[in-house]
Amino acid sequence: MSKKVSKPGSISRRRLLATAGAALAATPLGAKLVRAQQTPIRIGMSMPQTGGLAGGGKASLLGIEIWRDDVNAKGGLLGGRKIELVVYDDKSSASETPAIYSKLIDVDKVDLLFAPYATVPTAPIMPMVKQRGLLLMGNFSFQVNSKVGHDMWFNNAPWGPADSWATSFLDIGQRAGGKSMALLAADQEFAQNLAKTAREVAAKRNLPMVFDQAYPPNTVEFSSIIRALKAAKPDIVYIASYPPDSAGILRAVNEIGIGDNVKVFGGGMVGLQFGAVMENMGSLLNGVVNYNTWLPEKSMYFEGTKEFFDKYTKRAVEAKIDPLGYYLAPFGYASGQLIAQAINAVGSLEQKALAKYLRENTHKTIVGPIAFSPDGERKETAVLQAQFRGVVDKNMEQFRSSGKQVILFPENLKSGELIAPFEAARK
Amino acid sequence: MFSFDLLLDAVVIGVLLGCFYGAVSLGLSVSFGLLDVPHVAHPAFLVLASYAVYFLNEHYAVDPLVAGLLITPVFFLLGLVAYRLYYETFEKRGSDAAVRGIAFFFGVAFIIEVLIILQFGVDQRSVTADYIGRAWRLGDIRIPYRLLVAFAVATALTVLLTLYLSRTFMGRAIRAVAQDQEALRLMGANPIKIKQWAFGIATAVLGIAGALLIIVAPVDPTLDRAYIGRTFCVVVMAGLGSMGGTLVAAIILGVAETIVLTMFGASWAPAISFAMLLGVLAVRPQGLFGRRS
Amino acid sequence: MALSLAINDLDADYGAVKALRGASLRVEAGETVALLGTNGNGKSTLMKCIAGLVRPQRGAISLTIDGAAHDLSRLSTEDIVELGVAMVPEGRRLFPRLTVLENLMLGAFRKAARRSIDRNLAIVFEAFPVLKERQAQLAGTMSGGQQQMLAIGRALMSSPRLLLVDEPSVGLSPLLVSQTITKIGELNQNLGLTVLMAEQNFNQAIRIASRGYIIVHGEIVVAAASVDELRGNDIVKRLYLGGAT
Amino acid sequence: MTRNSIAFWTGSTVFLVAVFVMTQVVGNQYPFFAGYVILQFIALAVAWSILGGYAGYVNFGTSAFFGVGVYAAVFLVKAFGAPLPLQILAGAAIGALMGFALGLLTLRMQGIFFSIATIALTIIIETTITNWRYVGGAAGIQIQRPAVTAPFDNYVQMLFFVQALLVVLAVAISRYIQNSWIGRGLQALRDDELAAECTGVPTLRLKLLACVISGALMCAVGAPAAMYLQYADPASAFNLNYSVTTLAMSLIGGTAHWSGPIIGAILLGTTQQLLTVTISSEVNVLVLGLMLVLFVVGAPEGIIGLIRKLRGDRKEGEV
Repeated sequence: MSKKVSKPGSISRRRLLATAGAALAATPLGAKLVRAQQTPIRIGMSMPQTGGLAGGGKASLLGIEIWRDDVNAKGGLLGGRKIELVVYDDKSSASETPAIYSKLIDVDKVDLLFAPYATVPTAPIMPMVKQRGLLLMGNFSFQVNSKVGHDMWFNNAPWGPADSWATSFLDIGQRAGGKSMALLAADQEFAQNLAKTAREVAAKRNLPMVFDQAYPPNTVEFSSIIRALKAAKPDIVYIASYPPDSAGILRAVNEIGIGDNVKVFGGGMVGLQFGAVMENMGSLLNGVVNYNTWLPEKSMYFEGTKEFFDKYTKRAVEAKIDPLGYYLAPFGYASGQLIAQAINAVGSLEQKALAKYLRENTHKTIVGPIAFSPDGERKETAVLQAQFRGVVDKNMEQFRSSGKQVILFPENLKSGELIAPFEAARK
Repeated sequence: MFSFDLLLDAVVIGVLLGCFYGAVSLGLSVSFGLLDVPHVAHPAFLVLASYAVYFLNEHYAVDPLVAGLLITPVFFLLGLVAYRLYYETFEKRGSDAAVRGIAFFFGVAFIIEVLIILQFGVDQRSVTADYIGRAWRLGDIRIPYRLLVAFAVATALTVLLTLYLSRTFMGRAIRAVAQDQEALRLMGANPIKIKQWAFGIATAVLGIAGALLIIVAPVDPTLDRAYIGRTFCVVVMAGLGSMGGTLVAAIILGVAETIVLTMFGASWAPAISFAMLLGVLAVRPQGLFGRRS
Repeated sequence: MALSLAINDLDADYGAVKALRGASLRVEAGETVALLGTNGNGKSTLMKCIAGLVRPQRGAISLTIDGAAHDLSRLSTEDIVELGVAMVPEGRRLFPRLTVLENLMLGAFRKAARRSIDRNLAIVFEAFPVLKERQAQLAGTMSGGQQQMLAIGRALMSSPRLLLVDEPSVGLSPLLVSQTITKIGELNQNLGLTVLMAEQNFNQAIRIASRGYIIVHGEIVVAAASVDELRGNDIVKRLYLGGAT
Repeated sequence: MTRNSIAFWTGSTVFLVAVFVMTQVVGNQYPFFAGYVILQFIALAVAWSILGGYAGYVNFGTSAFFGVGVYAAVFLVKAFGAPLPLQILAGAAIGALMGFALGLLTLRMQGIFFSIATIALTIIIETTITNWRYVGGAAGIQIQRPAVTAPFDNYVQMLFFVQALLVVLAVAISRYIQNSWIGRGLQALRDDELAAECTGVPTLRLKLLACVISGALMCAVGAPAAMYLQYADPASAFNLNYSVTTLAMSLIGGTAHWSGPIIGAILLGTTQQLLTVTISSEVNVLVLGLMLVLFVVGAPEGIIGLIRKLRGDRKEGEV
């Protein structure tokens, strides 16, 4: 676990050195200043380590830590400055982050900020970083910048434009002959955001919405909801759910059945990306078309990807976190890569310059090339839609081989074709 | 869109779900209903039992229900210890036991939560068994076997507990202890020991209820918070300490929730149970099938 | 069956109030002894001391059974019950939400009593036929007189050797008081029970008592060897027979 | 004015002046962020104790009142762009109404039944807000702060000062209640409600009054949180942690005196802030659990009780 390293009285000196070091590092003289070289580059963040988002937060953090260790093993950045992470637990809550980020900025005086995993803890710090003019490397939050409009925000998640998610799923559904749609979404922020865009896209395409419901958090039993959904006889079923519910919904679908007219099922089910959940669900997953961010298909390997997962797999077991870590961890690593490339190119830690560089270039990462649009989201969506195939029960290792989740979208990463209808794909 | 089929389906599922709620509330019906212990850590013990069942299922491939039975002796002992601690620190000292007791059990719940996280991590866990993931076809209705298991276990537990409480010396003493401790003394029974035993029974029941919890749906370490409201709602609606009443109240809750979920709009469902609870409390503080004093 | 209860020089406090001061009393096997006194004079405290519900500050309560002496002032209520002492408490103290039968069964909680449930139940039902008819009724829904029957029946279920009855007349109509006292007398006669009865109704109590004590302000002021001696006592005349006010 | 009162008001004034000077002098923002949270919990704990401590009615609905305060502010900002003082006043008014309703609804409930009723109320209100799309529903809502007004040059500094004012207000009310007939009435009600009623204490009216005052204060304390976070979502605003933490603070400090909740809130609030930035993991929750258990077991009357005991012992020793 990362620890805060701050000695009393050393704060102002460190800051002084950091700025001086940054300015001098580019010059030959600066390179010789041993003390400046030894000052680490401090990156501050909060990360959910307890509460509902803890599972994701821990995996995400491990990705970032692996990046830190890689960089430090190679001698650091800016001519020998090591990376140091300052991490606090925000308990998955929005009310903790303002104080934590103020501590990071004003007391720890970190050089750079990363955002916590997910939307809720991130939302309250957006106005703050904008006001202070600080660069913030986002971590899988959804549309937190749309109202704030901060031009130094960069989201590492492959979301892209807000509606691209629903668009790609509905594309697949309509191509398979879908003419009506059902929407079931958790009554929580992320799922509701997805549901909203899905409704808009469906309306634009005149796709009739035959079922549209939100279900509350902590719903125990989904049988009756699935029965009602089934009765509406939709062709496309779009589900935006959270981990505990995703499992419940799939169980209920398996038990109650969903009807032969359903062409595709899934879309926005959070949880089916996590090893433990996938292992538990086993064969129930077959046929589901769901979003993902990274999968072990041939098209997904870039420079350093394999090496990253080798390290991750080893360390995840010790840390008791997701042994697969496809969903978040490589993107945590990519956040680091993005910032490292910017620092190397700019040659300092000057935030405006870093932001400018990040905005104007395409960056190579272990999750593929990344380019940002002006709002700090990806220029193009890289959210995968993939179909589960041939999954058996109680086997974590199967998910490491390709072909278990066939990528249907986007075109350039595609690794197979949709099997429809849903009931046929389940066999 | 109204359809009779859907309504029937909702009622059937609701009854079964209610039985599940009943099973996880029975222990509380003893500990809070009969013994007046404000046991807000009840759901935390429940989740702990689920994790114990998960452990046995995952590592030794024990059927979850069998695992539930296997852990009951351990949970019985745990209950004995927990009550002793509660008695020595609160009941013995007299006044204000309820207020501080609540705080105490909240603290215990937090500690259990953290211990589970430290041991098992934050991921959700589930178990495997033949009856999980399949359904029984009954005409047009399909009923998940999981819920049938819940139904069977809940019914069995209710009957067993009711028999135990009315047909055995210990059981009758447990019911009497809530009514008049000193009189019970005059029968030659030590009320403290009776209560301790009863708390042990209540906790032992949680072993099996914990198995049901993880059979019906996957669990995570903080799931207990979602069940504080539900279990207390059931027990209070039932009228304190009535096992049959607990099952009936739980079924009413289950049916109401399911009907709202399918027919009206799922997002209002959580308010249903609590609106019912508030109504019951405001009109009849002693519960629907309540004990009268 | 040899049994005797000897109380010597007992002091007991209720908080700041001295409830008993040097009280001494004896009960021998097969007797019915009345402990007489008006409200608040310490009758109940004395009874509770014997049952172990109140701990005396000083003095001894010695119960001798078949030659073995037990100091009740050091035993817990459970152990005292286990020795064969049963008490019918003031105000009956039934379990109102249990049925009649369940109340009776709780009376047989004591280990020695569990063996002879059937016999005891037969005795109770014979003595109080109304309880047999109303076995399944909740105790709390019965009338006062019936409740008093049940309270006595419950005590009998524990196969007692010594029966303590505390104020059986409280809250009952005169007719019911008379019936209840008669019943207690019958129990003594038919079953050979040793009875210590605390009562404020002098005339009713002495109908069945063989002798009695009078307690005033926590002190035993009269210890009479017979009922006649009690009747002739000055204090009794002053307190009970209209000579006082 | 008694000597005690003079001391109290002098202390309060010194406190407020110190807070104000701090906002003018200290440039580092973190003390204000962390301090705001601690002040918020002090005010909550003091407000909670009026009902929970003096009257002995354990309210688990702190988060309901807090959350309603937050959403009252959110609604006013979104609908009318209302300024901060109006948000707080409106919060207080709604909180008073809510407290009144809670009091009426739970008139006949005692002990843990009252507590259960407050949990139920919390969930009903949270569900309602979750279904209210105008204030963002389940998805939450981001709010923009207006420009800060002089003499403050930073909004959080102003919020810090405002929260300090609320603390003084809450403590003054709590202290007044303790020393007046209301406090004595509540005390009687707590010790034995039936006996109190028999001796002519207007128990129902007192209970309603305590509900109203406590509710109004808790809502008022919640209102500025909307501007502090610049974001609101039902799951965070109605978080059970507010209820448990407030209860824990009051019990740890001791409820017999108005200063108990303050001591408890400072102790626990500071510990939590420190833990957040030091250990930073599950241990944080563990510490709350352990502190709760240890204090209710080891020091049932809280820190106030411990202090009194120490003093009492010393006095006895002197005699």
